[in-house]
Amino acid sequence: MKKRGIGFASVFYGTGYGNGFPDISNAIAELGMDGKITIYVGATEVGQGAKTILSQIAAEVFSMSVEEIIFVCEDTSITPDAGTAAASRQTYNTGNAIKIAAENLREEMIDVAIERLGLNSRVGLAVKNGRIFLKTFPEKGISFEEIALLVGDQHLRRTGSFTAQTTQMDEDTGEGAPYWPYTFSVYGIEVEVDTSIGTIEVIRSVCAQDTGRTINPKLVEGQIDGGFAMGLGYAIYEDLNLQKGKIKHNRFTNYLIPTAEDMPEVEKIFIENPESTGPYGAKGIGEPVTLAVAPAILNAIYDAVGIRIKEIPVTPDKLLIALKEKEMEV
Amino acid sequence: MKVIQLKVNGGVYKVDIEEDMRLLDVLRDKLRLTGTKEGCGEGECGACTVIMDGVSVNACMVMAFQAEGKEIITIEGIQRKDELHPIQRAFLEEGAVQCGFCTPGMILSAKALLDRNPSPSRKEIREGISGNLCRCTGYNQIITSVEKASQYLRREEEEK
Amino acid sequence: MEIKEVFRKKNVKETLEILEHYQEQCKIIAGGTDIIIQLREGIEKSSVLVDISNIEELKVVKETEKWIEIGSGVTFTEIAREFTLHDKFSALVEAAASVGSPQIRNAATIGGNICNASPAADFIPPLLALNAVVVLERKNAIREMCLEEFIIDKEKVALKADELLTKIRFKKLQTNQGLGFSKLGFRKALAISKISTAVFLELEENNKCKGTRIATGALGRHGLRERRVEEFLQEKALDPSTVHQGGRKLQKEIEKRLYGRPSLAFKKEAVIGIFHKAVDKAFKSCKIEGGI
Amino acid sequence: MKLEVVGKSVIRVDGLAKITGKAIYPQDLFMDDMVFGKTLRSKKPHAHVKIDISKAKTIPGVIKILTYKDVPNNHHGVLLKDHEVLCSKKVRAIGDPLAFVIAVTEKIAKRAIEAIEVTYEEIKGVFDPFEAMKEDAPKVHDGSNIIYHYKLRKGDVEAAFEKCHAVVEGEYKTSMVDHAFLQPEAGLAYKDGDSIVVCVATQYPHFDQLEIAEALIMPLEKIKVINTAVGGAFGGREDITMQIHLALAAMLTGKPVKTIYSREESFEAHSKRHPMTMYYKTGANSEGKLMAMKAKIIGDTGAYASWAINVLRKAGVHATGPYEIPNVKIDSYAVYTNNPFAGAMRGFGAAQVPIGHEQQMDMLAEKLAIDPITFRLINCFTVGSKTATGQVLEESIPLQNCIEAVAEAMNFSKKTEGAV
Repeated sequence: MKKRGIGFASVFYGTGYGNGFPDISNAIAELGMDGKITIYVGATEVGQGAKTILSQIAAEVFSMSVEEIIFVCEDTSITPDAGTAAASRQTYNTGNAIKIAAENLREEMIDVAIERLGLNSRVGLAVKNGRIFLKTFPEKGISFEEIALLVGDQHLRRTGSFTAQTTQMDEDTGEGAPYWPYTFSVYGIEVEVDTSIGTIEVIRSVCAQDTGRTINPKLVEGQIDGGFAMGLGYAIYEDLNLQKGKIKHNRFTNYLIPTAEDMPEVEKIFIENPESTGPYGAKGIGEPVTLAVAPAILNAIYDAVGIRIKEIPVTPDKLLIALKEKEMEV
Repeated sequence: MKVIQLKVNGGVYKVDIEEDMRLLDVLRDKLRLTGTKEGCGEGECGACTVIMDGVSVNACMVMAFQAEGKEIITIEGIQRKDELHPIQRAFLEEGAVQCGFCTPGMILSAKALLDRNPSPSRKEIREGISGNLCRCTGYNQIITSVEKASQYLRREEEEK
Repeated sequence: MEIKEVFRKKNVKETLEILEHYQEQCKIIAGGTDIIIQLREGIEKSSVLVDISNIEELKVVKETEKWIEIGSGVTFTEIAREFTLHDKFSALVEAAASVGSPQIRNAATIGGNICNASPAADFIPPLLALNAVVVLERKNAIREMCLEEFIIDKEKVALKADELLTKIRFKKLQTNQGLGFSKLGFRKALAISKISTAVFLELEENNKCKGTRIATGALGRHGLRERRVEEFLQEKALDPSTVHQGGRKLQKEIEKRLYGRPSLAFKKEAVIGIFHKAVDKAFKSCKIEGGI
Repeated sequence: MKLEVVGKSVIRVDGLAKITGKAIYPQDLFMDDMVFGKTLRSKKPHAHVKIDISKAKTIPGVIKILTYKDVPNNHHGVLLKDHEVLCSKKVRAIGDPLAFVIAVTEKIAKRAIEAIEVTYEEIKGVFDPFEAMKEDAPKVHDGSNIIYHYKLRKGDVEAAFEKCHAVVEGEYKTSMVDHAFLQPEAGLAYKDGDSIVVCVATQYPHFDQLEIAEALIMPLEKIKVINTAVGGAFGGREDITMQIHLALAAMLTGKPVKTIYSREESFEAHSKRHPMTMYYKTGANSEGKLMAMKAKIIGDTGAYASWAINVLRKAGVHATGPYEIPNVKIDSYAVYTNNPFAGAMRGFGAAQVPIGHEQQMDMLAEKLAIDPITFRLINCFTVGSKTATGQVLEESIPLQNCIEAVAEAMNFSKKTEGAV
């Protein structure tokens, strides 16, 4: 027999290393001779989209397209340390560092522009599409390329650094402000359980994700889908099957992760509520998106068949045996 | 040692192989076509998917000598002259790529699917790429990309 | 891998000559999906490989008046395609489509699935339920045997070193006959069978069971006929209660066979669900007009 | 503020290289005169070891075999430096690296690995964290197996439970799981003048640089880490795997050295998600307000600490779930065992605790006859809430909106008759 049930779960997630550990990102913004902006930063693109998100932040500072940003993050000898690509911290921490570096560079470029254009102050200036100009008289302006030519060999190059604010917790009571910011995520999931063989299928799912501000909707959607798949695996498939310290499931034939056929469609809702300390209000979402999936599935299984499974993964064998035990009790 | 002739991406190559080499080894180590990836070595992840005589296969599950004389298409061979293949374009536009390691194999599975079924449903796409594991994307944007690529390809057909 | 020599033959005759010459040193490779893993793990120690994946005569699916004949080199993709128009044989489509993934199905062959004789081989139970016959050829000789006899033990078949499995034959289904298949894997694709069951039914009026053959996979050392269950169902009207009792019989068999195994607690329960699904499908298949 | 680029689905900047197969992962690197490295790993979980490389060394094509004797400073680790680059006397987990063979081909390297003689003198191992916490348990390292205890104390839980209308308890267990990124670890290192360049796929190139420099006792600026395209990470590329082996191999042989892990080796080489056992007790009053929560969380970090301290801290802080609870007592522990080591994985301690707190929430809601959405809305954090650590949530706390949005999208009709 097939039985359906719905489950919910909500979570919070504190960004960063936390507990007062200096959580620092550094970045450099440089104006190139071609008028393009190069960002040097030791932040890793692991697939999460850091290069794109961080390029967007830099591009926003200059109101230019992402194509005008050259993003260099691969070489320790030319990039400053931006911390690890973990703890959902790159958008928040390194995003801030890049924004600061880019803004510092922009101010420096404005200084050059003011001098060159013979203006009296910074009032009324706009930076857009590779030019700095007077809003009320756009002809009065200078291109980034011209600025680069003017400064010549003394490349305009500015750094930016951002350190997140957390405190060490009290050793005896745990009191303190260990992480900031917190990101929230809620899932609603409907499952169908085949009670004759113990299999579980997710047939509907919704995610409401707090993003602070969404920097790139498609990338956030991709994180949610990917986070869902990982949560699904955690809930019902994955186990290394340790026996006396030996990993028995040590290959993809027995360590099962979801395939395209196991993955449901996920409806996504972004909840935007900008965080004032985040770059343009953004928060990290890479980890939060996965956390509520497994518990929501467990709650849905209970709703479907009345069994609380307290040990994951809920593989068909575990569920079927529990179902039979329940039958016996009745 | 043995010399075999391989037809890869339209070119013909004479390659020295050792008898125990797999097609994957020849593509990567001999021809340096490193777009074809090895993720598991046992046909389970699909990262090494190539098209051989019109069907998708795992290049880690084909011995090199078995591929002699067959037409092989790898990721390096699906681009048209200066322009991306519509599947590649759709993958780019719809966010189907994250870490990228499964991407070449995924694109070739999508091509093998669309070559025989030009208008697959989302369910058929799921089945068509079910031999390609992806740990990053949760597949949904990949499926949307394949749907979009199918539209691109059909439009191309109509325009012809 | 310590492969010293490889051959690729275009016909059965030349392949048989190679086999005769190299005997035990030589291993046949077709789809490669099992043997390449075995070579990689050092389980397979042959030093010579002969590839049969290009032999056209092994890639034929043929229908005679009474029989269906499948060449050993036919891939699962081809089987699924070949039988997709025959609703009566949707169990074969289902079994073929449940093998690995599209890439695996494009390479893996029915002959390989049989000769590798894995306990979890997806295609063995339906062939057992169809009472299939295997055709074995060696230089200047040919013999046939029942698939059930051909599979001797886990990963062991009665294939001599110089023999090649060339064909698999089974009788066509008549109007009142049907085949059902059901498999339990722990995920939907790329899933190794945890339990599979194939049920052949021949029904008389009022759903009376005139004949049945039931085979299971992953419930023993290799694919097996479940004769006790068959005997039980024989001549009975297949109402829900009888099918249910049939399931219990099968459960009893599994309890004996898997005694002491950690997987028993699960498998003895799940097998009932899988058995029911296979019987339901066999019923449906019976109702479809025959000929094939 | 009107934003022009932020908020747009800009096409990912690394996408083009990836869809054309041109993105270079470390396994895709080739250099002239390149040789191959392969790691010999422990097959025993807890043993004193001796290795004899004399036979393996003589195999034609073997260039050098690195053992602990070759490592200038044989320690690394993200927090505690409790890993050895190559084990000297003792192995603490299956998969611990013992030697690194450098040979002209991968095949020869493999043959040499098989020719190295390893003598194991097995020590009793401990595989269960509860056992490991006992005084007389085998010690994985020199000190206690308990490496961290986080305490959170707020209010008086026992008194509060007395007053609760409904109390639920549960013990929850999560399994050890793997990141299973698609790209198995690979790397290439070479000498460039007196510098060493290490090309790998890592989450944190500057940290790798530091770890390599410290192990080789070389100035930081003489080590350059090139981060290639990274085939997924999820926390599994935080710790060192092959970086130091490769750097040392390049330094001592002067040749470019490449290594690629098989999938099986990848499973053995990198960290795992901490399996946790979580005991929970949660109580609410008759109005559905959470009054007290007690949790004890044991995390098995396996043979090495990696990020265990931070992971169990994060688990402790997030153990309440996103709800206001006036009385809270939480204890979380990180414990060494002889299991594979656990470290960072997407969620980092905050992935395990919801398995407990969210089921507790539903159990309580059922007991109180309140629907799960209403129950969460009654208790969820909002602007101005205080977390169990006393932190004031002063802005951007849209949890209520998230819960309501999901309930609406799921067409969930609240059954509020139970709520008072």
